Amino acid sequence: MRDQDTNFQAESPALEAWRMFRRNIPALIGVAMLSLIILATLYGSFFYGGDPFDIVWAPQEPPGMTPEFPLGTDYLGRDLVAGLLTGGGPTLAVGAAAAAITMGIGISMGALAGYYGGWVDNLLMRVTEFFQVLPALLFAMVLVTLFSPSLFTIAMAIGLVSWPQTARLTRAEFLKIKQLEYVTAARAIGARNKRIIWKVILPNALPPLIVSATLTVGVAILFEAGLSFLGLGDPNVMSWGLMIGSNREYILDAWWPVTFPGLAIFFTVFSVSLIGDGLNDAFNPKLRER
Amino acid sequence: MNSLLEIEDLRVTFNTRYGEVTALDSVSLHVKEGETLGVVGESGCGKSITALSVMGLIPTPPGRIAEGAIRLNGEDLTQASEKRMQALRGGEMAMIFQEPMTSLNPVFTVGDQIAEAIMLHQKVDAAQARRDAVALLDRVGIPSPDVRAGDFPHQLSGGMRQRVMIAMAVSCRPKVLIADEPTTALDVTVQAQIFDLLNEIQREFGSAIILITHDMGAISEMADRVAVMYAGRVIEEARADDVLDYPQHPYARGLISCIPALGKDAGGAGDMLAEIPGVVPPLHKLGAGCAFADRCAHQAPRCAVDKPLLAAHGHHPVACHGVEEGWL
Amino acid sequence: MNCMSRLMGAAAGAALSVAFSVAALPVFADGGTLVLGSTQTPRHLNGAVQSGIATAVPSTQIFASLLRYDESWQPQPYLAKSWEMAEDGLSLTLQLVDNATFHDGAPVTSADVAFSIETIKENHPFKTMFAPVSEIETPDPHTVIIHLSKPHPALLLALSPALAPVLPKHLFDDGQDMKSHPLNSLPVGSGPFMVEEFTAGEAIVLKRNPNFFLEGRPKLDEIIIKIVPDTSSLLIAMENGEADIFPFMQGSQNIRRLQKAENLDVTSEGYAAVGPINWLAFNTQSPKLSDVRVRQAIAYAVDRDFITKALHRGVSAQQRGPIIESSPYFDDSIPAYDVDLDKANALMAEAGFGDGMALTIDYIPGPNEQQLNLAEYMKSQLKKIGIDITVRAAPDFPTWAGRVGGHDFEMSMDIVFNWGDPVIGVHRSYLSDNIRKGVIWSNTQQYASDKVDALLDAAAVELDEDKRRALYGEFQQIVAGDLPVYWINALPYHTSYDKRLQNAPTGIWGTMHPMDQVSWGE
Amino acid sequence: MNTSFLLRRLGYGLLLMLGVVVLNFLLIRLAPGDPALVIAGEMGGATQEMLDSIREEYGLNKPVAVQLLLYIGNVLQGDLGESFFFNQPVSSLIAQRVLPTILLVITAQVLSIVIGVVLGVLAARKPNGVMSAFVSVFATIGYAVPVFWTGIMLVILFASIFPIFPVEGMQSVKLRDASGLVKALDILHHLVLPAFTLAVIYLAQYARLSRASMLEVLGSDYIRTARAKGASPRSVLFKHALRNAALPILTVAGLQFGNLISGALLVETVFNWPGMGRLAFESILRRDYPTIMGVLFFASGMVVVANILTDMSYRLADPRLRGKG
Repeated sequence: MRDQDTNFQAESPALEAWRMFRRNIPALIGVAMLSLIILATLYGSFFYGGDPFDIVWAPQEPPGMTPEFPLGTDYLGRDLVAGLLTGGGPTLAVGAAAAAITMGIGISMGALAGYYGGWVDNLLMRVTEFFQVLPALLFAMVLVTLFSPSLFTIAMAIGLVSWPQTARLTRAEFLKIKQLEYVTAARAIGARNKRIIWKVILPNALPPLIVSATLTVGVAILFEAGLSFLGLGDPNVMSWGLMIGSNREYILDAWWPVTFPGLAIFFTVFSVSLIGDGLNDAFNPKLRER
Repeated sequence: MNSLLEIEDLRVTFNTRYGEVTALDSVSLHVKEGETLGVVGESGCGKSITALSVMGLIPTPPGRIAEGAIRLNGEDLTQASEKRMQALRGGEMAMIFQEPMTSLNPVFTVGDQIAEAIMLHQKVDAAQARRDAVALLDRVGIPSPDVRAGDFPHQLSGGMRQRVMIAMAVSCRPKVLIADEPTTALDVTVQAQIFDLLNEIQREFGSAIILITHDMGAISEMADRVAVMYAGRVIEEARADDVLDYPQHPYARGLISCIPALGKDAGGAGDMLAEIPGVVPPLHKLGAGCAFADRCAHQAPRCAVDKPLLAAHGHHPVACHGVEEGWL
Repeated sequence: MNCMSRLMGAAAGAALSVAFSVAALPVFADGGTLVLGSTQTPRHLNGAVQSGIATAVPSTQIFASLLRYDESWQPQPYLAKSWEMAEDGLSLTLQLVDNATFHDGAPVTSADVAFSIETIKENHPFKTMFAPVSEIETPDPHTVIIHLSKPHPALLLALSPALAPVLPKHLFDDGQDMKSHPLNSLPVGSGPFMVEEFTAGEAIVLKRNPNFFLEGRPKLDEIIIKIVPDTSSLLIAMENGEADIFPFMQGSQNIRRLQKAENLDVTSEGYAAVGPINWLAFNTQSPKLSDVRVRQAIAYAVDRDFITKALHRGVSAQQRGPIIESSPYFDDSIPAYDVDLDKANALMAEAGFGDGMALTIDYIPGPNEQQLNLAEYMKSQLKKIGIDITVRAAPDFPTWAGRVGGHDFEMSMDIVFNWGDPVIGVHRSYLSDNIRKGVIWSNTQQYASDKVDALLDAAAVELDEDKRRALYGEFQQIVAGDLPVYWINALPYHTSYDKRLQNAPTGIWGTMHPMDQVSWGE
Repeated sequence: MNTSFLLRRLGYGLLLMLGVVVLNFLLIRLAPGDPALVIAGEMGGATQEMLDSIREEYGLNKPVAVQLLLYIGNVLQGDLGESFFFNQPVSSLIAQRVLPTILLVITAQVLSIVIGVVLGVLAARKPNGVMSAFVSVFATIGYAVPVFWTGIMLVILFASIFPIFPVEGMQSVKLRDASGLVKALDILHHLVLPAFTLAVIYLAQYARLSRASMLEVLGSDYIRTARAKGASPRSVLFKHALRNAALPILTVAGLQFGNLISGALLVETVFNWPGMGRLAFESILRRDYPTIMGVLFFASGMVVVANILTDMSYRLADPRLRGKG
């Protein structure tokens, strides 16, 4: 049980968490995998040149047949390796941006609701529940259709439909923390509400929010893939979802153009959730001991 | 009269990330029919582990009984099958837990929970078990028991819940009743009522009671004999009056001096710590010497290297070099 | 896939479900059910007020029409047992059969025919079909005289089942808007099959019309049109015998895949009248494309041969002009624009775009192999003549139609059907008076040429076949020079059907024709 | 269960639905382009008279506030408008699609909860055992696989390579006249792949959740009490522990319902399941706004109902909540 004092020394729990995290082998595997994926998507195209939209070879060349195109080509004869390397960037960017939007809206709503309580809480929670009632993917599809698909609208749409859970989590944390002594103490020395919310309570509510943010990135990537699969992706930007969506029609003849981006998405989300689990364990050592 | 329950040289170990640690070492205790044995000590001294060992409820793994025997009516429980233990638990021996708030299942009515205990050990139908449960609730002093039987635990006060626990524990007239800090979570007035109830039950059923507590006041009120435990060992054992009046071990002396004057608040852990400096050492850090040595005001060089054994010196058995050698 | 695994699969399947083994039972001879798989969803079933193949397939089973066509483009009696065009070409007199009734028992009369043609003239998007019709005379219940304001050689083809269904006046003529008439979803006609059930977007169940006026027809008890939007699933359904016929199939992979299936036949017959052309449309009013040299440069850069052979795997045929190459009106002496990058670059430089230019290209979402893939190909290929292409995706058909119909585009891939006679399906794309903003498949290129207007107007009323062909020949030469669109290929429409099927629908209208002679063989 | 709670909950649900109606309306207003043009385009032409008549018919020529009130009034009467595409009212389109979706979603929900909880309980029995490790890994994998991808792989495997399962929707058209039992078997046969695909992700989550929940419950005092009174391990696990561990599972199951409908949208598309999800997807491709909004409305309604049912069953399962407001 951490006692009240440690909350004032922010490094101590963070260091403790880091120590726990460092010992968590699956989480470290996750970090390694994700770093590899990010590095590959950031720098891969420097070593492996070529526009992923270029038609470079016969369509649907199976993997392993031609040395220049180790993973084969898609239905147009575009290089899958180039597509995977370039397509990761937008996919990860949409995932991260959507997660950032989700966290931004969710934390703001949850913090205000949890801190002020009363009618503010009531109102914001009704809004939250309202958004939870709308089936997320359907709502996102409608939004993307209305505002035409681009990386920006897709990230916005995903963020707009995903924030309620974050809001609830933030609110719960705020409700818990605002009763603690050091918050009262801060209030007693005359800190303003704004300061108490952002500088006193939020830093202490961060651990579960960080875990949630990590997992949200994974969900957002899956979300983007789902939208692309339905043909609602941005067609001018190569992304893993677009690769799956545009090759899906030919799946019976060529499994590889769908399978490789599918695996790429899987490994990304898998590594992200390993990290999320690791963080969760690190922040809640009690749970881990069980 | 022979002992009903006999614990002999019990050693219990736990696998932890620090390796295997010994939670109980060379613990020997016995209790006779109709007798109340008090087991006292600070948190972590091994009282509860002892009780759970008797009930066969040590979480295995990581825990295990490494050595020794626990004999109930001569039957060694450490060798008994799980099936046999199930039959004994709640039947021949029963246990009352510390936290009445959390020890009852929140999703079943108290009547059902008592009736379940009855049906597990007696060949009666549900209706009969239900009637018996109501009778038991009445017996433990719950008003309008037939209505209360339909209540869920959250609808009862703490004292009521502990009465329910007691009713459940005594439902099958156990020969051995283990009460693990049965009153810690309760108000002082309620505490007294619960002790009265336990005494009545003992008189009526002739059960042996093992009362586990850190509250010397409770010991003085209830116990016939007392075993003082520290860091997994019994360090002093005797008739209650003897221990209370002439504590030998420095730790026991510390404990006794915590007993509040009559009419004052019953001693809590906080008071005790004020009297005995330091805390119980973690089990994995126990050295070769006396576990109490670091906190002992009378520590001698030998205490750090040589573990004292429980042996009769003077009044009654005690494990202390100082007492043994007479310089204390 | 090897035989063994397929066998094992089949065995496991049979063991798994009673239902499966029942489904696998073969059906023989007269009667029986035909399951037609379609990837297209009809809005409703009334072809009188809705164009397109999705509606035409069920509509031609439900409604009879005045004439039907054989494999060699010759009109045959249907509801009309005889017909006669006046010498001056200004009236057509038709005699109706006596025994035709609607599914509700009411007789088919000349009043129904007149009502239907007026309805179509009023509501059908193909305005040219009956535009010259000035009056319809019904001297007796079985005689119809169609009066024309000018000669209209395309009239006979326009009386095909796919274009001119005969509606029951007594049910439809109740003052409601025909386009949204509730009966459109569960119509009553006089055709070989009656609607039993229409689940929007799911299935259309058609039952045999026992009182069909043609003796001994139809052969089948039931046609079920099953809508399966996902082509892969439909292919699997065909291979597994869950569906029996799959018309309008166009993906090269799909065609090649079903060609390999032992239980299926695959044919490209049955689409002569449709005349589906896949083309690259230019917005001739956009500043960059108003110069014909730029359009010609693009034409010289695009390699039809590569497209049909490599991208379409040889299943589609090249298309050089506005009239489908299989039509008797096609003129094969028009310029072909064989690929010539030097010439293309020279033309670009001549037009003042030697340093390159940027263009956008749109495409119809859906038939990717014909549309998106070619747009992507353009992006890759036109880079070679300094054109930087941005592919503009439309998330859905209406968005695309809104852009192209609203003239908000530079280039677009497009698919336009000839619909039998050039008057119906060709004129609309080139006549300057058909530049109608907001209407898709009008002259969205905004191409205007007095010469072409005059030629087409003349061809529309020319009754002499040879002269008509000559007029169309000249028209083709001019537009092939002006290039308001660059024609690429004919859609590789194929029909796949169960080998046991007799008289499979392979006429000029394919499945958009009454399937009253189709039956299951022994 | 007190009725005032139920009434309040229902009233609140209705309020939420009203919100959905307003949102729907606003979204249609936000749609770029003139709805009348879209409708006219679908009908095959856009003359001025036609546009006018469409505006008249769909009330597009009235002030926005009036349109909103009209729309709300219509929805209250069960009229969700006319589909832009099909020549049918949206309500009848949805009516044709509701049952398949409910069948799919409920089957997947039941499958995932039952299998998930069994896996989770087995794993919780030995927190460090093989089963436990399997559940953890499986849960992470199940969470990370895109559901449509699983679906596609299953189609390739079990419909194409080994043609064991059909892909043509919910039932075999050739069996539409078959008797009840054959028909039921046929539907079951069609249901296997989609239900399993949809269940996989949630199954993994339930397994993980019930493992955690069971571990927490198994460490609680009342479980010790149950053992102390001699209850058998089975009774401890399934009677005493599961009843308590079920509470968080129930909460998540309720919250999960909206996600399940989202998942159903993808699964229905992959397997041609004739449900609301596919209707929504295809309507989006056709810009058939009234139908899209109708489905959004109806799906939200299903989530609201599911939430109310969850709340009610939660109160039944947890006596501590009974009688509270």
